[in-house]
Amino acid sequence: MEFVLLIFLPVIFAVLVPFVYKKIKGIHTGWFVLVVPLVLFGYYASFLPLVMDGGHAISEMKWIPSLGIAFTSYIDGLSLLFTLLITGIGSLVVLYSVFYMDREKEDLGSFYVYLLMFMTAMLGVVQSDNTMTLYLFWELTSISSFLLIGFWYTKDKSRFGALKSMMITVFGGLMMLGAFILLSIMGETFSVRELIAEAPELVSHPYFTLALVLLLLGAFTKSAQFPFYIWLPDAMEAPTPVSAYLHSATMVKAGIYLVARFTPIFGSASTWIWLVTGIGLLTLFWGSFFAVKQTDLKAILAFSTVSQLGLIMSLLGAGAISYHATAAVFGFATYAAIFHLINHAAFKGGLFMIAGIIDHETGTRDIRKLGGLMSVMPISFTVAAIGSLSMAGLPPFSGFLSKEMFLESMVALRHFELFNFDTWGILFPIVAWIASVFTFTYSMYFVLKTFMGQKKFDQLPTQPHEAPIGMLISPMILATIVILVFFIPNVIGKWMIKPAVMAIQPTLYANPSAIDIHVKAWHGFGAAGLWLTIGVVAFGTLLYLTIPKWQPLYRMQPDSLSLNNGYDAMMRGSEKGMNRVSRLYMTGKIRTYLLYMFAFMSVTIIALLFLKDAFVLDMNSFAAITLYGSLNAIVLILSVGFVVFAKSRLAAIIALGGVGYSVALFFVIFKAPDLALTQLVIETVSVALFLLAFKHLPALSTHGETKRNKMVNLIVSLSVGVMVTLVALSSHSQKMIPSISQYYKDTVKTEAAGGNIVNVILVDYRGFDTLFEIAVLAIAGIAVLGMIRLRVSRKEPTDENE
Amino acid sequence: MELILSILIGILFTAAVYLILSRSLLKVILGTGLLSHGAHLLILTMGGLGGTAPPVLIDGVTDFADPLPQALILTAIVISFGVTAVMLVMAYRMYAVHQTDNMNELRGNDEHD
Amino acid sequence: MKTNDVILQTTAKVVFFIIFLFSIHIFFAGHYAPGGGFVGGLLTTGAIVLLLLAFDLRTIQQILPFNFTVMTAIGLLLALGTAAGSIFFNVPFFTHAFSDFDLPLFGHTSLHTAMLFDSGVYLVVVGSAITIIQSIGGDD
Amino acid sequence: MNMINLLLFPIIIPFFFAMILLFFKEQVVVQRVLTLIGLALSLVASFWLIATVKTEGIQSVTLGSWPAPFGITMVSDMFSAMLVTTTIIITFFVVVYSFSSIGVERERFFYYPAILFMITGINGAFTTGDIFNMFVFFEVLLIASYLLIVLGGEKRQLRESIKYILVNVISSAIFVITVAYLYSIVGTLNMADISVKIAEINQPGIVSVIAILFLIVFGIKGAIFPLYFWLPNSYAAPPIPVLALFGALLTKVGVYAITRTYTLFFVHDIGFTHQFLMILSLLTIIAGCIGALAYFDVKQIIIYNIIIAVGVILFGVAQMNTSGLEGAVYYLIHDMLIKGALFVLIGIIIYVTGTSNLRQMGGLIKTHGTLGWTYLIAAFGLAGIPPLSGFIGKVLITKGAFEADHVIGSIIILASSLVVLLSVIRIFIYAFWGTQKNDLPVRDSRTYRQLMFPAVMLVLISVAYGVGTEWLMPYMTDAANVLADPSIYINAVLKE
Repeated sequence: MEFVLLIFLPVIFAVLVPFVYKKIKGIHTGWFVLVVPLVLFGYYASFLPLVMDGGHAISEMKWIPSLGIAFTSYIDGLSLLFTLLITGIGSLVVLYSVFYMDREKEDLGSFYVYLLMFMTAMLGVVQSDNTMTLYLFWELTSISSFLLIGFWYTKDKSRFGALKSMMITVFGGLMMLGAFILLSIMGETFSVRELIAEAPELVSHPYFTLALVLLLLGAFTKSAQFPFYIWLPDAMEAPTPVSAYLHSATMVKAGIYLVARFTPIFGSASTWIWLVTGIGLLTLFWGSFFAVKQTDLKAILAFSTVSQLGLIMSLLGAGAISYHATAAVFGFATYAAIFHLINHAAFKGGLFMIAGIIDHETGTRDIRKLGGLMSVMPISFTVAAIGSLSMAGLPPFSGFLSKEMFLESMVALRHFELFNFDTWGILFPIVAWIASVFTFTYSMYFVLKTFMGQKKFDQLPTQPHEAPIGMLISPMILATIVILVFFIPNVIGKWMIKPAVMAIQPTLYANPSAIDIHVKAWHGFGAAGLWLTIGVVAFGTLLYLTIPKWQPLYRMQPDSLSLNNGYDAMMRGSEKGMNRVSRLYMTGKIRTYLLYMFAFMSVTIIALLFLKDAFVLDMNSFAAITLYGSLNAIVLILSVGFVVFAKSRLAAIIALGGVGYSVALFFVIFKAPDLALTQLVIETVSVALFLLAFKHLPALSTHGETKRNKMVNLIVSLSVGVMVTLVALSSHSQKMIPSISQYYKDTVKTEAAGGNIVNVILVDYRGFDTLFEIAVLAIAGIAVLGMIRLRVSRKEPTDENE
Repeated sequence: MELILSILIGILFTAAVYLILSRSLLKVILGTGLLSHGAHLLILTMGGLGGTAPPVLIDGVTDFADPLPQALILTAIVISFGVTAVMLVMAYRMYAVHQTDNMNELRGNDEHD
Repeated sequence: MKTNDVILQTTAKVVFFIIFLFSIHIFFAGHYAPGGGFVGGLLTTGAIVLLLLAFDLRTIQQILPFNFTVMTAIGLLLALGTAAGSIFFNVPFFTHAFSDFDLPLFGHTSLHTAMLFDSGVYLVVVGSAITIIQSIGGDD
Repeated sequence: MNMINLLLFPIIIPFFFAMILLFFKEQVVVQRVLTLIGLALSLVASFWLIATVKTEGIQSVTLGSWPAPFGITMVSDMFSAMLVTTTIIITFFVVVYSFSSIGVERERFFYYPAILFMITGINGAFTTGDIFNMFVFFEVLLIASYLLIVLGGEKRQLRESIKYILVNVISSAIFVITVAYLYSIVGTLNMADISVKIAEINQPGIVSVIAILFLIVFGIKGAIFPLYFWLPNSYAAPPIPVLALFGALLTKVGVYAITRTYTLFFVHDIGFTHQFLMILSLLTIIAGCIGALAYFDVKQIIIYNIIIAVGVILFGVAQMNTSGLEGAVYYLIHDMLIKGALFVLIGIIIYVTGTSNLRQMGGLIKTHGTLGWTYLIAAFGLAGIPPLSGFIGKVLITKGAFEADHVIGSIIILASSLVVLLSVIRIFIYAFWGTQKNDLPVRDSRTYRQLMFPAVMLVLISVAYGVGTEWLMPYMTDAANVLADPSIYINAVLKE
């Protein structure tokens, strides 16, 4: 079977959802939807044995073969791992949502359509081998995330959060598209596999670094890295199942995926290592630090997600060092990254679900109002505790293992000597450790403040009680996984992590089993990780206990300096600011616009005329000056003067007629009798028209033009006049090729059976012009008729289609 | 002769643009009239002014003025006549509705900014 | 535009016919000498304008009971039809045909499809120019 | 069957039907039926034309059987044939939209003939191979557009029409003098012949200056920086169907003319002329972006998006390499389709809410779901989200720019997509999300459905255009090849 089609299974299923939702009222729509991720999970799991041996599977569906764009599903260790996460967590989330989303009150039809759309998008992102379709799915995740965050679209915050997340992630997506385009130029292919194969040649390409930076912009925005993370907390306006699914377990990991996937291409560059590791660590620190500031349960989790994503990111960066240093400890980092990614998906998904349950059962997520819930919600508490402790990095939970590996990797960075790491390398373990302390603190803060301490049930909107069992199933499963993994880390390692690591660093290992890493909970007293963990717990506990003392310090950061404020200012700027900018030049006056036009034209053309050495004056080619010509020129100038300076309407119109007659005279002088005749008659009719049309107009007035106005007008009009004259002289002086007119003179009698060349040109040689020129006249006729006769009246300012 | 005509055309354009930039609707329209005169003369000039006879076949005459620009001008004249008529009536209707011929008072307001 | 000047009206009628005949002459001369459909049409228009000045609109509509919009359309059709005739012979659009005939009364005459085209031009010019003038003149 | 006049049919059929309609001024039903028949026939002809061009190469006919540079040559290469076809498709649906929106008064006063005349002019401008003839067709489409913009004689219409006509009269005058300048130097008007002769004299400085003049002339119509200022207010004045036609078609004629002249005539001093074009196109994008964000009026938002698109297309042209040109062709047709669709859609939004002010809208998704989702698809299409229609064009343009080492330009193009997205998604968020601000005016649901039909069709066509890229690709390649290599065009025209 072409399993690439399975990517589309959810979205095809989504087409049925509104129908099911409308027709089958008795059963929660979620039950139907649940089938999709479950089936997919089962199917994709069957690939496990294949990738475990380092194999891969490809299935392709062509889209635009002539450009090399196709839907290609490429399943190797890395994409399979993500695929299983997407479908696995997806199943649990849908199950959870069945109990979370009210069948009566919520628009489940739309909800599940968006969710299924997202599932397709996410599967597409991680399986696509073709960068263009990868981009397609990438944007689709942004769009479905937009729709899901804005699910409660009547709430201002939902709309705001939806837009914010879309703006930031789409921006990243576009930059990533730029990177893909650059890569396609460099490697002449859209296929990631082929690009990886060409990786050694790509490095020396001048666009290499640009592509690298653009790609990372895509990854960092999606994975909420500093400073782009600001969309993630606002994304918490989405229904909680969405937060658990998109904004912690899957979509935000797309950036991680991207970095992992492109490591074979960019990993060897120092820029890559520095950026990925550095930004990752900064994000880790920043997120964990600000998590303690939050008071909303979901906001704490959002910041924690930001910080954990930073952690994984920094590990991937550190893992890339193994291209330069063979020490096993560097290979360790990549392993740890994947390991932590799995663990994070499990514990954070669970925690989000618990936050949703608390919200559901107590009516609030404000941690200041919560407390002492343990007694009424024991199961929730257990799950929350497991998740939090795992997040804090304590045994016997999976987080402990990967966290310790993380600390080890950071410590190992000290030993790396390239790219200035010998100078700055010491910073990495320090930042990592401090961030871990805060991680411990916010983990405690989350679970203890909510479940322990004083009962404040009177402050809660609803009387709390334990959630229905259906809602608890999913978090309980996740909690079980968290514990299970701690005891069988190497099974997970063999089945999932090693194949993924192999995919990230294909050149370093012959097959997944060649990766020589064995995870142990206990490394002996000599291990740096152990002591660091002990330190984390000690300081973390201290910090947690003193939270009331130092939490107010956060208020010292002025709001105006926050990144959120920066975003808000940008959006405000894009509305009000742009409006103000636009008003600067959009005066609404036609004169202004014409001034821009004329000034631009005349200045540009005159300047270019001299810049391009195009101004030539060759008097030899000119015809002799004649008396009648000169006299008529004077008459014409005088008439023009009358038109410009006339004080009365009538005089101006007649002067214009005078100009026309004098032009007709020129036609006589320069041997154009047809023109002269036509001009004379037309001028007469025109003057009559002018008089008819303007009989009602008031007397000529300057309408209070100032001297300055007039001066500007004069300068601009003079420069237009000068431009016309100069170009005319130059063009006439550079007649380089004789006109085609000779042909008409030769053939008018013989071929066209005529004598008046001008007329024959008009009706024969260029009769087509004439045909449409009379069309212009005809349209002018009906236009005048229409303008005069038709007066649709409607009251302003009502608008269209009345 | 081309020199004089070129300068003349320049003057026509200057006057035309000056009028078009003014505030009075009538002057603006007069300006467009001058503009088309200038353009037509320019076409004629660009064809060369040296011909000694009209481009009509008469035995014995060989040095015609260039007929092609003349044909183009004829087309252009008729077109500008049509356009001018439309513009005149439009101006006239506009005055009837807005009761002003001051271009400055005809600002397009950017509604709902 | 209501005038009752009998002398003016009589003169106008006479001059109208003179100009009208002249315009017809100019129209036919077009192919060999200065003139043609445009100038012919415009002169005819001028003649009609003269009538308009002497009489009022309604009277003119009685004298010349044409729908000038329709006249414009007919002119366009004539011009297009002449040009499009060549489509049926599968030669390039606008390919004219001409031939000399010996006709009774007219004697040796050269008939050229370009003349047909030019009469289309004539009709359009008259039709649309009068439409314009009538519209403006008829509006109060 | 070999029809040498085939390429004229998309011009002549609308022209013919426009004349016929003049006989039925008062019979609205006859007018509607005949207009649709005329457009349908033109569409058939234009599809036939595309097929012919595909199999037999560029079609050209020199009218009146005169040999090539002396008569007027009409030329249909793939580029122009596709533009002609797109024009007719859009017009067809906009006409259908007009049935339920424009009102009987306008229909009785030459509304349909004006549209058909305008299509005649547009298709003529796309097809002509003669620079002066292009001027004539410009005038045909312009004068028809004067009629359309002012028809109805409302206060705002009159105020803006007079400015519109003024700007265009000026640009026409400059057009004529520019043609005269060029004629003086190369002594010919046939476009292929001009190309040959400019090559012969190796494009001296004066020709490059004239190139910039052409850019200015067409730039006024195509609304490039700094010549676009007149456009936003003028376009907002007429009723929606007219705005849709203007927005989708008129500026594109200017863009076409720039593309044609800058790929056929002025190709010997690219470092100067095309660099100039590129800078202006980038400034156009920026100016358009500012405007698209600055206003809360749905019409203004989409109108400013016209300007952005013009910049993007011309940026592609300025690259003068295969990717850039192919992208420009692709994007140009996409933009015509999607703009037609978007204008019609916002027309429906305005119809439903009775206002074009975003701040007074809200919560429409509840009552008008189909409209909302159709709009959203169109909006994403405009922003170039794959697999919708704007995507491939933008990718190819960016690729072309990177290939030509214009890094900053490429990034601006990519970033402009974000602004486009923001501007159109704002309409979605304000109009469709949120809560209803005030009661909707009472509307006839039958009319609503009739309005939706053409909108949905146009969006579907644009979606098909994006998804079906592969089928279109050979045509796009043909079109771009002719643009990239002037000799193909020249040989086709001056073959004897």
